[in-house]
Amino acid sequence: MTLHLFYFLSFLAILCALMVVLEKNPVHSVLYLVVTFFAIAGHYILLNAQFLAAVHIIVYAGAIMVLFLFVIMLLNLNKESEFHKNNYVKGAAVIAGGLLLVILVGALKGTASLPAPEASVGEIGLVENLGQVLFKQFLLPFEIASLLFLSAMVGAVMLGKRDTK
Amino acid sequence: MITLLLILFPILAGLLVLVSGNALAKKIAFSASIIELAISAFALSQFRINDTAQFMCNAPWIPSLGIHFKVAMDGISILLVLLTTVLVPLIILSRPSPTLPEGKGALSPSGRVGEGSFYFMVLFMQSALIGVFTSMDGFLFYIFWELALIPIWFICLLWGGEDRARITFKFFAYTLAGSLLMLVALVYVYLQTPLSLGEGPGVRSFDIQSLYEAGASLSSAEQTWIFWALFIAFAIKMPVFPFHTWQPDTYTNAPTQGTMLLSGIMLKMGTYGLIRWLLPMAPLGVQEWGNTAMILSIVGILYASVIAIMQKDFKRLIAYSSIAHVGLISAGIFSLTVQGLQGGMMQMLAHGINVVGLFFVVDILFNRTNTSEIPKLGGIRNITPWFATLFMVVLLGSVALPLTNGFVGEFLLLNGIYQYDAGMAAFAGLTVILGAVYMFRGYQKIMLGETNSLTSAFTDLTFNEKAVLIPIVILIIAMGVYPKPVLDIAEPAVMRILNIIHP
Amino acid sequence: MQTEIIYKSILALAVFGITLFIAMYSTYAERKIAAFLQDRLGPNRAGPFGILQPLADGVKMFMKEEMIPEVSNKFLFILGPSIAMLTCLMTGAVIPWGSSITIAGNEYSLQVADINIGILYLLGVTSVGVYGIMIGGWASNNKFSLLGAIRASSQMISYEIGMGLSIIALIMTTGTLSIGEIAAQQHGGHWNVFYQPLGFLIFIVCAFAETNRAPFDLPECESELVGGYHTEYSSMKLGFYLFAEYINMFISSAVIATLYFGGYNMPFIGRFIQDPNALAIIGSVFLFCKIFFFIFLFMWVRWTLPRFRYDQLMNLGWKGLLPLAILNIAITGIVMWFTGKIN
Amino acid sequence: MKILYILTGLGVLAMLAEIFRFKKFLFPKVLLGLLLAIAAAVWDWNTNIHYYNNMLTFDNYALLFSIVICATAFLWVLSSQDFFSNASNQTDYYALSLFALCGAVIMVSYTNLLMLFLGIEILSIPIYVLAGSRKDDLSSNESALKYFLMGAFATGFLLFGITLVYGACGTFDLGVLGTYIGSPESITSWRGPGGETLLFAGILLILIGMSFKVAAVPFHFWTPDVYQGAPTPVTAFMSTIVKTAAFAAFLRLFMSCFVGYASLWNDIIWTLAALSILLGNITAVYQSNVKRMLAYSGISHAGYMMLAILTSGDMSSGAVLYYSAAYSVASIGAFAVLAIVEQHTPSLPSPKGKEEGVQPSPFGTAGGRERSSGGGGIDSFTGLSKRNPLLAFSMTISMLSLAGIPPLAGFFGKYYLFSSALQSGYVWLVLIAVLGSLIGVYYYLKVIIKIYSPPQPSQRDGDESSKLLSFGQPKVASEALGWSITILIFLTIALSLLLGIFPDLIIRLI
Amino acid sequence: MSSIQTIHINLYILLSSVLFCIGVMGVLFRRNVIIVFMSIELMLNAINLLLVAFSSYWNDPSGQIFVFFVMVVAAAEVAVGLAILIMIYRNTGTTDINVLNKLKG
Amino acid sequence: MQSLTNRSKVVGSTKMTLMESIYLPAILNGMMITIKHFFRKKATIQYPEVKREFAPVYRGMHVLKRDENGAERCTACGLCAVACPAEAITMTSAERKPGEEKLFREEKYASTYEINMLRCIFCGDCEDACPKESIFLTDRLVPSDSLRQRFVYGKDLLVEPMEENKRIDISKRQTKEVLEFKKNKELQHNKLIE
Repeated sequence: MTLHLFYFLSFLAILCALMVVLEKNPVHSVLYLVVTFFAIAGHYILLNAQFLAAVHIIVYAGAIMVLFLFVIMLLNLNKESEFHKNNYVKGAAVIAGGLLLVILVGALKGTASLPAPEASVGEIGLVENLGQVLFKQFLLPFEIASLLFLSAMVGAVMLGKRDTK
Repeated sequence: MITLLLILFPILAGLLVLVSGNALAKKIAFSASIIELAISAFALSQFRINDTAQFMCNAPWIPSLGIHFKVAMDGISILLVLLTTVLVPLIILSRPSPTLPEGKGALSPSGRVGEGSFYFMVLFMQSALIGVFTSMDGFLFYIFWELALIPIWFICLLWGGEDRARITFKFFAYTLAGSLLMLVALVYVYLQTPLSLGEGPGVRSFDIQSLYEAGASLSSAEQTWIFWALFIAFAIKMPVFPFHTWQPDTYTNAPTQGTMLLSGIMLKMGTYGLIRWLLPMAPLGVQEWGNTAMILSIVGILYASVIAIMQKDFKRLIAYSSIAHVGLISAGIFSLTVQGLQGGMMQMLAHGINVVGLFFVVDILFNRTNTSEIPKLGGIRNITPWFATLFMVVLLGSVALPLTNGFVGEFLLLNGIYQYDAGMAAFAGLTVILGAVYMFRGYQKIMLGETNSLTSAFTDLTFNEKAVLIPIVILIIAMGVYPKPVLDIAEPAVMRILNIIHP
Repeated sequence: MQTEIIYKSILALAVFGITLFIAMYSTYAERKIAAFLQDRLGPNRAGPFGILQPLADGVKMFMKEEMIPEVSNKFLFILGPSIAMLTCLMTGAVIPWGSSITIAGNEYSLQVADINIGILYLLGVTSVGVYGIMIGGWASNNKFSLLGAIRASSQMISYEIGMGLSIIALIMTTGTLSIGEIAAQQHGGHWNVFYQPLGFLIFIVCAFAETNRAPFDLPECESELVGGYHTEYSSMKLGFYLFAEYINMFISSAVIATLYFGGYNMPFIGRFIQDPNALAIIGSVFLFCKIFFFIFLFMWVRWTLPRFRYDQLMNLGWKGLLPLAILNIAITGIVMWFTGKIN
Repeated sequence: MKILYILTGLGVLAMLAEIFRFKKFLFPKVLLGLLLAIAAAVWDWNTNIHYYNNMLTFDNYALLFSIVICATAFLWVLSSQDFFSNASNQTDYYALSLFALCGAVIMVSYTNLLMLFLGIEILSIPIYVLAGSRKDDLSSNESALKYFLMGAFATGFLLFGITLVYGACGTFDLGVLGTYIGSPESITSWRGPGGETLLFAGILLILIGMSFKVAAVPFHFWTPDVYQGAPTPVTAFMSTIVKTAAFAAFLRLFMSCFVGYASLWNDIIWTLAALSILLGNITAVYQSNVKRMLAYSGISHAGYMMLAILTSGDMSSGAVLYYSAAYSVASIGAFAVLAIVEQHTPSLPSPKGKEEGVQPSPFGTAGGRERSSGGGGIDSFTGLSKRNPLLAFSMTISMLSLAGIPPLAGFFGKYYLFSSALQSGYVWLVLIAVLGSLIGVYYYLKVIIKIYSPPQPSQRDGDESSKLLSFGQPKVASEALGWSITILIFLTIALSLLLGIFPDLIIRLI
Repeated sequence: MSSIQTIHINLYILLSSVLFCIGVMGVLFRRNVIIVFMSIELMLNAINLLLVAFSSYWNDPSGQIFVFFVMVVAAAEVAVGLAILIMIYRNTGTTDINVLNKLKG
Repeated sequence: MQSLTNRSKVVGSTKMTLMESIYLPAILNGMMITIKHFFRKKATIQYPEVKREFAPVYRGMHVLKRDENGAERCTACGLCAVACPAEAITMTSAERKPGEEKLFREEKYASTYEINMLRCIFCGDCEDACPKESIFLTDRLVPSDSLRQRFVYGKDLLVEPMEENKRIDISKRQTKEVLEFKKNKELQHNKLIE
């Protein structure tokens, strides 16, 4: 059952990911990506990371992709305005990506021999657990992330607003 | 301490020149160089002939890398230091003061880079050169070596002729390439020096002695590398065929004072390097490949002489003759005999003095007639007795007539080469004949014959010019007549080096 | 296990049905309340007091001609309202409609799924809800629709932040993300609204904005955008959008009631009735009373306050509610620290 | 850690300045703050404290690099006063660059891969923005976008690598990772060959990601465009502070962690370094735009610094530290002069770029004078020695230092790197590097020669554009230079010399 | 019951690799900046998935914490990236990468 | 301008106080107002079943009266058309043929009489002008229609039916005062108002 679910979700994720890349219309790409995200969220739930799954949906599907969609609509990019790269570039891109894939898969095929994990002790994906770790062990990165956000915010506002002169 | 003073004094004086106005610059610079000369003379007077490195100043500079600020003088060093301190005042004096009308392309067209900068460069250069000749630390040597390049490059760039951008670049690139090779070789040898555990964790040493030892301990293959790296570096500087292509252009294009510095002193850096660094550091390499180097040098002699004969431009002619002379020195040094090395030392000094004289002659010619092409000139002897005489003496020195300084050197060199290989000596000996050919032909065309429109207005030497040429002539003759002190001073040092090579 | 699944299916269906029913009658209520607030009577022809009006509306919706604009993207055009409907129906799953009922010794919870991150689930689903509007508005290929969609998305993103932050303060006091537990904790009159008045205020304002209700109904404001994102929609697809809005309103009311007003807890009722089943049912009824009140509030506000201007909307969201929510968190933290709840 | 507090506080202060209107005093305050940060770092000397569960460790390595970064930032701020004060949102610029500095400090002091990742991002994001800070200038926009895309792309690789390493070892902590990786038997015995594969792939991907960040060939292609398009002060920031931080991070990771598998990545870094040195230098020769040339030279400098990673010995951290300090000082000097020259060069519509010229560039106070792509051509340096000897001298020193001419600082940087590489037996690589630096001399000298050559007389009576060049070129007089620039110029010259003459001041510290 | 006990970690690794490579291809393949951005998001998600899988495998929450930070960074990056995009769109009226070819040399 | 009612409030851009800028009191205030209306009596009238009372002076659709014998009163004098400010009335006159005395009261009658109801403004001037007490405005409504031409009402719609029980009551418009007023030919129409 779990395995079937895994295969289904994987298939969905890969298919939609491919469609993201191949689809001409940006809006469709966004929607495919959202579906991919849902598939990945499904994987999270399979992996017992429910909290992460929810956060994933909220952040990615709920905020980031909406932002994408928002920008696409704001800029009115629904026209398939993309004139095509010449075939050399495309071919090169496909070959490069494909090579990377082949290399990665080839390299990581060896991981099939990894031993099975020890039986899990507790539910690490639970909020309480994650919170403990986040606010004890990873307190500094958490605080530092605020710096990141601050600068991103300042930057985005600076770039986004029109000069008033 | 005197060594340190010798090194530091010119640069401090140079700074003073830099801040003083254009009018005062030459005066200050000249007096500084005279003082410097006096200091070196004092050093000479204190010099003990049989001692090893004297006037040592040794201070840790970069302890973590075992680099010391170690300067000292032995016989070889002090001679070259003297050469420097003697020539620099002459060179400074030889520069026309700014009130003189500017020669075409001879002065920087920019008014802002003034005379002060020029003299600063010269003094800076002097300082670096003395540093090169006295440093007893491989790294320090390299630093001074490079340091000497910068002022001369700027002199060529700022006060050079029409095509200076390209030519100075070529010059710089060549010498830098050589010196980088040298650096690699030095570092390589340095890494072979034993770790001295005394000063912190594992510090090696750049000290000349340890470099000698480390170099000698290397395998013959490694030494071959070291040998070639160093040889190419020095060969470029001298220059030895086939690394010479930068030289004629640069000599022609640089302002005369720059050419004097280049040929009179800077060239000696290369030959000095051969003696001081190459021979002791890679003895096996020298034994294996010295032959090749020698052949190169002799090929260079012939090649340069032949080319010199075909030159129309007198300045270019002297440039090629310089290659020929240096080739001879190099060949003599690689003969690894006492005579060869001694002759090399002697010839270094002689060539330095002569070539400065010759270039000054060219400068005089050029300033008066605006050309240095031999066919255009002629008949100058008829109107300028002083000039003709002094020119003749310098020329004689250059073609190594007996009783001039050139003779002593060339004789010793040829002697050394002969001991090494008679056939080579035969070829090397051609230099004397060929030298006489091109020199005298040049003199004949320029000075003798009919006075033409260009030369008719040729005035005789001014006081300043005499003040430059007369000391040169005196030196030429003095050293030719009585070379013993020079040879005496050099001998112990030369012997020491030879001892390292043939233990 | 088997019975559990069957029971849960039944419960889910029931919730589904009730939700639809309430949404249906919300349309009726909206019109009635609007009428009453405006000294009118409202629909009263279909059935007694117009009680059958929603049915008539439904029939009308189904009967109307279906129109899909020629140049629009047909799949997305249909997908839009479907997503809107789907997401709003999904939210009902985590709300505890009452405590548990015991039948034949088995305890049956009146909550479809008590997942431990219920609040996040709610936030996630509502955040996905915006796709319905955006896709619909975009696929209509109509500038009014597009404007409405853009407004909707920016508005929803903006207010989601305030909402999330206000909930965080609540989570701090309750210490759990499970809605069932939050409801249970408010037993005995300890309603969260007393502890989180500011949070409640922020939450309710954000809830208004999230459901696109007046005064935040910019995405569809009829006077400027001719209906906004659903300008091009007709028949049942329009019905879906409208329905979705009412369902959202219902769920929002339910969430407000549950999070801040004790959910199914009725204070003091325990003194009079002991039977747990009866208590559960009364609790549920009480919960629905609260929900109805909030639905009423939604409508009441709609007919009281004028619509915001777009910049006012953004100002309120970013410069008003967001700092307030953060302030609220800070205050909550400080108070909790002083009262020794955290150390 | 104090240094981080100070920098963060400074950044926030800069933002507050907008609200409380003390913008005017921000410049000295920031300078003072940076000095304070340096002082704080010195204060922490030799304490070697691990902060927050070993997220950051301020050992001497971190402190020294922090000091270098802050000092560079100090010079940078001095050099870009114009950039700040002419901008309408100068407080944002200050805040962003200070936050970027925080990122840089985190990058040099991390001991957890998570902090590395965060540090990189905190450094990068403000730079993306700053690169695009000339909003109306298309080339600035392009630069921002390209930098952003490449940055994000590289982050992807880096993260994937980190993930795989995590998969192999189950931790992000550098110390733990180091002990795992350091004992190969532990991996093969209880994780099997699969774990090793993961680790290999992870290390390689991290390597790729970091190579992107330090702009090593073949992951360099974004650099020239980004450097050229960004406003010159930002380019200066990118090529100095960012590069220093990236290399410090790179070195820390590979030296302390992955050194156990050095055989795996040594050859790759060897190749990368050789390629970077050669390609960077050769391509730089063909550039006619000084900024672009500096970008390519930056690539080659990255190649040199990779030598240190290759050797990973005791010397290498000192070498990188010294090299980055020397390189930063010289670069800041060069970019400061470049910025001034750019400003005073009227942007010429090149014959090819007529259509570009049509687009008005309303940015800048003096009607499009700050076209980043307009100035910066090597010809704008012609005759600088006549116009402003001080600038000319400063540029000369910087160029010579970059070229590695003794006794300037750049020479010793190269020297340390080469000798440490030689020590580890990479003779061929050193030869390549030497060859590279020889090529490098060519283009650096090209600039100097331009500076000291008079304006071409043939151009004087040429067409309109050359007239602009020769006559329209306003005199860059030393009186026109602000006090901060003057101080900066003297500082860079002094530092270049001081570091060159007394390299032990820095080297011995580490 | 986590799926990691029934599904071998290898499968997750492969899945993530495939997704990651699709993202890489998208970055290289497409010219529309928005889609390039999305491809980068895809890469990050592949990474996240793998991190969670490993976190489950090692029974160690820090992997999941890392995912949070990746999300944080992704959000920040998107904000900045889209701001840049809008800025460019204002100036050029397009989001095609190849319009941006001012800087070539 | 002088305010007449003193109800208007002067609005300025003065800074709001804190209390005002919170808005909550104002909102609550507004909601109180609306909720008050919630409980008010509703004003709705269930139209077809219940009709709103007309005012006594309501002026609706016109009627052309017949006399007690059922003969049309109108003599096509045209005064109404002249009085009509909207020029909505047209008519053509005809001579009464013998044997038509039952149909028309006088020798001359209107063979057509048309009022354009779209133009008519229901001012009642025609009624005032009529010397024969023929045309009256009633409280009937003009029904809506979808065609313009159908709004031109002819005699078929205007003249009241013959049957006694279908006669249209106009007594409200013929009070004593009105009759009195009409008798006095010299009186100007607006005298009463004055």
